[in-house]
Amino acid sequence: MKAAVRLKPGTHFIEGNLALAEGAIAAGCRFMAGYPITPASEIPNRLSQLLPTVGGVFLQTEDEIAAICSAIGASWAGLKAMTATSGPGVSLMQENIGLAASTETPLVIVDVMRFGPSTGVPSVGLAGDVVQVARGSHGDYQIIALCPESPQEMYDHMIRAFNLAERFRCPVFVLPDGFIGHMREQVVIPPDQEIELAQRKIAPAGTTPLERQDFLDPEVAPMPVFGRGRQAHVTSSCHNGQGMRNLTDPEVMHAFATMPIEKILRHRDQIVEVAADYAPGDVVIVAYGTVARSARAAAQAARAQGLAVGTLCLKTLWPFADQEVAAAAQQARAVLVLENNTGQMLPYIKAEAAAHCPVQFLGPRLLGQIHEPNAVLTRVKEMMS
Amino acid sequence: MRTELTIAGVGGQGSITAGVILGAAAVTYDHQYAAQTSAYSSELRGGFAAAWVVLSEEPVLYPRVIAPDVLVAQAQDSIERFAKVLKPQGVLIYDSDMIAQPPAQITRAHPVAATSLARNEMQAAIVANMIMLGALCQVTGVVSPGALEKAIADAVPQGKQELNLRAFALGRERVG
Amino acid sequence: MSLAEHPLRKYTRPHVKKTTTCPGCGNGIVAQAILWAIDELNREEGLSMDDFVFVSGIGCSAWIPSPLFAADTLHTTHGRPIAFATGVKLGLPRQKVLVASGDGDLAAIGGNHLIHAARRNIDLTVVMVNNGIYGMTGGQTAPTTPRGLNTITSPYGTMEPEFNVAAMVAAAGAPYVARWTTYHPRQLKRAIKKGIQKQGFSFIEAISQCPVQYGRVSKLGRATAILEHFRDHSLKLAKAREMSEEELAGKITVGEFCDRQAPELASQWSELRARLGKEQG
Amino acid sequence: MAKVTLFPQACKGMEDCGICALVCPQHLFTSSGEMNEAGYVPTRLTEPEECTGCQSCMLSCPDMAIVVVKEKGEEAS
Repeated sequence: MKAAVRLKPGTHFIEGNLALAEGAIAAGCRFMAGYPITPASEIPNRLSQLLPTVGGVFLQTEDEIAAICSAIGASWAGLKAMTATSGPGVSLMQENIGLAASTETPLVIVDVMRFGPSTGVPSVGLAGDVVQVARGSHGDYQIIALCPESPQEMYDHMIRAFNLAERFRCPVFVLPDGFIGHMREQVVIPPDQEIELAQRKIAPAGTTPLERQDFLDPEVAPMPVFGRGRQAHVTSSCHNGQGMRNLTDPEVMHAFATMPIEKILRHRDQIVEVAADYAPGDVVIVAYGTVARSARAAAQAARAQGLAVGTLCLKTLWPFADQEVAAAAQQARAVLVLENNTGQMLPYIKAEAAAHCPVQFLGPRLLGQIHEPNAVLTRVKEMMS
Repeated sequence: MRTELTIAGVGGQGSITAGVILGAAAVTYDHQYAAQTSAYSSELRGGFAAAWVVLSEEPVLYPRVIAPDVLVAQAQDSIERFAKVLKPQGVLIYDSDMIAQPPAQITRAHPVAATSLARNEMQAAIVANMIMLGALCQVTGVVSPGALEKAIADAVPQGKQELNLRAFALGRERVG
Repeated sequence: MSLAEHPLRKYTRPHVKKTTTCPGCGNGIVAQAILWAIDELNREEGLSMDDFVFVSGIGCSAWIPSPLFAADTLHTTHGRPIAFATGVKLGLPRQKVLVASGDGDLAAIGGNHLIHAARRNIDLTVVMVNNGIYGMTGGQTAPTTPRGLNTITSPYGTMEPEFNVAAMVAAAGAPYVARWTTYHPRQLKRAIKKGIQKQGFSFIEAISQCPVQYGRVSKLGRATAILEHFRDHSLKLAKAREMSEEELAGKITVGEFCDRQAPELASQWSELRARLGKEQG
Repeated sequence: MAKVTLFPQACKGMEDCGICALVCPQHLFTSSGEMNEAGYVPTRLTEPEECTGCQSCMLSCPDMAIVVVKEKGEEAS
């Protein structure tokens, strides 16, 4: 086919997955590896058209394991790299998500979440992967996860995700659900020159690993990307700051596990993002992703009836917005947690909120369907009575 | 004001395309906000297909259609699935070639013989959905005709613009 | 005598003073074969270690390049080095990307990546050390274990036939496939050199000795006994092709399985980008 | 004639390895009888002057503990 063309700056009416693909290109993504899966397939479909036109590469792999591994390889080759899949694919990728975290590899992983467990219902969205993306690989590690609630945020979050991945040298998830992935809405695409892009720091030329700190720096070590004569030593095994394998020294083991976590948590204020719209004494509805829209619609309807209802919508799921949730709970009359699952984030929210006010959970009437605002309003009124 | 629309038919009738064009017209050319979702069965032809569109002057918070203000029905199956959730004062626009008798409780029902008009007057069965869009535009005015015409021209393949725009105009003229 | 005097030491990380393998292990012979091949390419074509990225998986032989080789080295998860290497190669098409790993890593858990890399014909050089056993985990059956052998996990004898990996990779479309044993270090070096020079997927199977685990379960014992077995049972492919299946039982066929040209993936990507770049002006 | 250099500290010994002794066509390798730092008993050359410079021991040594330099600057093949 002839060279595909990126969407021009301006307002478009496009589905979330397409907005996400455009956002990836704008963010500087130059490598995507993926395996087709509903409801994420529009992302590889579009990026396979666009990437070669901007000097990038698209690879359709034999499975999702190969997809994440080759994306990690491409990141070490110096490219901004990503993969996109759904929950079953993330399950297959988990071992190497741990590798990306422990080798401090910048990488964006898109999980367009679908109704599970198992094969489930591919075409129906469900926020079923919110904990597996954070805790699914073995061992102890920290990822960053963003949670868009609209096609516009699918575009915006891709740019933020690549910037965070480059800045903090770590895997970053973007976690829409299939509903937002396939929903069309207005998306404003800015001109490229208005988009701020972060680039990873690169290890100094003319050095070898023993003269550098390539890993385990809580202030983020420059990356010794391949092909530049840096003799980088990268291993998934326990390693020291130079990257050298060490399976005997407990001090090194401790640093290997904790420093990549510390690196992210120390900068949590630059990462964690919420949309807070509540006043003291409100019933605060805490939500994220698609159902954040239900939360806002319910709060709007409640306020129209003179009820004190606010919202706290999480834009990032990981690191968890512990301080923000606690701050809301301290002022709230009660907290109502909405999730399009059976309560995966609830324990984390309770841990911060339950000491300050009552906390209740509301799933959708039918799992996978989004909360109807009236149902939320009814529960809020019950909590107030 | 928030308007909820359902455009439903069977696979191959272009119901989802009509919904996409409606949303694009509202957002791109009519200064409105729109959220559009869809569902379809796995077979390409003959199964169920529907588009849902929420239109508003404000950003759309809740993106789903719960009880449509407008139901565009291109098949008997669409009536069976969606007539019961149409709002009491809701508008039904239906293809009178496919649906003999709309449910009696729907007081604002507008027939248009989209299938036969497309076949016989346009010699293109494929444009029945544009005729339905024309009828929708004429009856409800939720999106301006100018905006819809531009969105149709954007959406259809090169060389097919005129055919589709004529079908759209025909729907506006012939809706009952 | 200082270790620094070995002519290959200029290709190894100075702080890595010794190999981490058991006495008599074939990994060191394969490591040398790789480095001698690079040494020749250094003299003939000016290639240096800076032109290479070495990728390995999990298992004893995954430690051939990591940490020994003074180059970019990427030591990954079990079975996946080819998948990682594919991303590295597509991102750095001018680098030589060499994968060194074992038969368990590349032919068992990573078998699908191996098949598809050969089919894709991406320019990687894969050196598979085949010792017929899981060494690091203690002598369990591998897909390459000869049928009938009693191993730790086949205490009554393996019932499954062994995997002819080189033939499988050739059938999957790789343009260069060869098999030698560690009794043939010169041939091994030549095959690896040819593999590096080949624009496309090249696969070199190095039948190797694990005196500790394979030596134990096969009752061959010492490294030298296994090498003698290789010496006495190796058979050139050309000759093997004239022989019956019965005659070939217990033989190790060695030589080049194929050497041909085919369109390579990374270079096709470069061409596509150039074409689309021109179209866009 | 060739010059053979052995690195006994890198050698893993005649007992456990002994590959040099197997591949040497002149049968020149034997045990040195002295333990190195790693606890192996390295090999030694009995009659260095008998070495033909074939380099088989060097190429086959898993631990890069042998260097054979042919006279007249011939290289490994």
